[in-house]
Amino acid sequence: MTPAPLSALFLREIRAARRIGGGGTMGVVFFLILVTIVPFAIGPDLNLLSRIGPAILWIAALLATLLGLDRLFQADHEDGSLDLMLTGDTPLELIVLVKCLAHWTVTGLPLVVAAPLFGLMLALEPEALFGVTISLLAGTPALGMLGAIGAALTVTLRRGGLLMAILVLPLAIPVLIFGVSAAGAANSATTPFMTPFLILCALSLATLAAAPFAVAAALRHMSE
Amino acid sequence: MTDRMEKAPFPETRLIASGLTLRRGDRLLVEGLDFDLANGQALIVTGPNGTGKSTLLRGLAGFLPPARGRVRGIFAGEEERGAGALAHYLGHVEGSKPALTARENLHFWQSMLALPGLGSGLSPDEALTQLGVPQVAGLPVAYLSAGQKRRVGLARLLIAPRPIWILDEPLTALDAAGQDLLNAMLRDHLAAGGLIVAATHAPLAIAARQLSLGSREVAA
Amino acid sequence: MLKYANPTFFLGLAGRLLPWLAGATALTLAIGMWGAFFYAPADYQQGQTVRIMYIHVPSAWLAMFCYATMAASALGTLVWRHPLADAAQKAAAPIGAVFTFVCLVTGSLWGKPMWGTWWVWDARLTSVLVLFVIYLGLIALWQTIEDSSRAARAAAILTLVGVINLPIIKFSVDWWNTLHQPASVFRMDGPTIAPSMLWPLLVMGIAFTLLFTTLHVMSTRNEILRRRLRRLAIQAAAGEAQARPAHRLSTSESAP
Amino acid sequence: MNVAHLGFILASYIIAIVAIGGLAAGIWLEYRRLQRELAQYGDAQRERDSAP
Repeated sequence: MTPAPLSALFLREIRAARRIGGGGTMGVVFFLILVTIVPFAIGPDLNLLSRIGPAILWIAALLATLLGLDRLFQADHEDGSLDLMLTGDTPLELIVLVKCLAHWTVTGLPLVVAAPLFGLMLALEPEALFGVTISLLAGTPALGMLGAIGAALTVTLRRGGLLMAILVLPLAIPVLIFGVSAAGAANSATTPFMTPFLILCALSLATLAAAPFAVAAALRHMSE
Repeated sequence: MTDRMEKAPFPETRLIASGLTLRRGDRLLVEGLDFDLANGQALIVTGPNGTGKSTLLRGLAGFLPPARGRVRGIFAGEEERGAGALAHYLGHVEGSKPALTARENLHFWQSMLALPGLGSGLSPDEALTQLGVPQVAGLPVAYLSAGQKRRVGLARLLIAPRPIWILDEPLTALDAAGQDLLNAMLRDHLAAGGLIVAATHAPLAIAARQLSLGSREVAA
Repeated sequence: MLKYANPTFFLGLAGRLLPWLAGATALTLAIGMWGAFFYAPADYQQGQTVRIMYIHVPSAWLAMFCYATMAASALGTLVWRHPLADAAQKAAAPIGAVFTFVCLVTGSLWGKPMWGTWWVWDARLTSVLVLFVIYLGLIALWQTIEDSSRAARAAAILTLVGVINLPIIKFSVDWWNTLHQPASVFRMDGPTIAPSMLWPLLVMGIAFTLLFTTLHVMSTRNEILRRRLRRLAIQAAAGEAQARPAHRLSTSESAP
Repeated sequence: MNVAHLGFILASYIIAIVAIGGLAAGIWLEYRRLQRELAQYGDAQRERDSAP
């Protein structure tokens, strides 16, 4: 009995990601180097770093997520699988959702796992570490889906990665704002943790629901 | 020759193009094309390079929305939402992920492209054996030669039975033995009531109606 | 490394050499550990935590030593196009990364009791962190480029560029550190080390070097076998007349 | 010996052993796997590989 198409697709994405480019490690290494270079610019003063720690981690996670996304559809476009999936029985929207889920598991999740570790390098207190990790867990799916829209729009372009970042970053501003404020709630006495965090979750769920349609539409028009 | 299992005949299927007009960029490549293909019939599209053979095939497979006119696929009486859903499309690239092995790719396409009610086709290994490359099953596609990759692409047609085959220059990169296997496959498909639309330069050993782009009538 | 004529000769030699290397490593490690724990006195300031130095400092030396080995192999790859140098270079990177990781973690564990935070942007630790990222970059480069000879040349060039840059990074990080001189940075290695603490450190250094050489020879051997396996697999694919039935080959493209 | 920071010393040695030991084990297991698969190919020109 062949497995359901979507689980077969999920399996294929995970296997292909692991075989070339070492899966999610590239994103984590990029995350590490971003967190490393900030103190070189700002200086090794630990209490300054811990104050802006959540912001550094969020910006690094945002850029690391975008990094891995430009090949999300381009690889399939080049080897012809994208066309064939159009002829499949499963709707393209579901295929896109599963691909983004697989991509998030391979690149997004390792970022969330690595965030507290790198937070230690920025001298964050345990509550701030927890705040950053949970807010990243809630925020990275939204970043992934927004990035997928950019990836679909630039699927036929040779050097689409840069353009994609320019297209997607403005869309990601709300996620960044609520993510950082939720993450930084432990430092600042004023903002509570729950309010920005719940808005962040709402943003993520809304993006998960809406973005696949935009991505599918973009892929259909782009792959002519 | 490897023995070929007898395939269940396809239910009544028709591929109808009515007043089909396709545009690529701002050039009008196919204009006002009409044809009606039924079970067991093949259409071979010929013509010099750049006259829109590939564009026509991509239009039939539903990747390219027609500028005017329609492509309709009728399957067992009722109309499918697009001919593509009934068709296997084989383009210049075979749709295999280079990092995955031939077997993994075929397993994926078997579950992705299987049509309900048509039964399951050959297993990946059987399909590869029928195409004479059983030994590549466990190897990443990146290791394979162009001809072997082509045969893995052709194997995809056997693992998930679909009535309509849309083939863009299927003979490329195939050696003599490969071409015989392909022709045998095509004859079997037509015998089982399948339909074939193929764009090719070299002749295919099947009885088929000819469509040479440039002149728009369809020769019987 | 470069004088071995061809991979097959190296395989035979590695087979004979490894048991001795492994034995020597075990012996020196035992002596070193004994020296570190029982012979060397506690530090008058830090107390017992100084014993972490016996792992931290040798792993830092090895992080550098491994990079030097890779630079030598890089020359072998680019200048003499020696196939063995490709394998040796690719085999060394993960080992170097692990030693650098150990150095960073033990440095952080050593720093925690004294400075109260897990990580301090001390000049030396930061340079090692940069080296760690360079190692990860090299490993990622190998994993991305599938064709092994092209990957080897690309990695060789990056390694040699790294060799030139490491001193520059070291100098600039030191300058950056003095520029922002945080109040309470404790000098890592303290005043001159008493002889009774020094020789265990040296023995541990030798033990680590032997350990690295053993792992490197084994890892190079793996790389040679991996390439041979890939060649055989491709030949099997080409030769249709292979009588042997096809079988599940669990190669991952270029595992470290 | 009552040691204030025994935990840190132990942790660093354990992490070092786990990391380097894991690496060594990984290399050794990889070697066994490669040999097994090469044997499957009946490595015709197998050199006298006297590794244990």
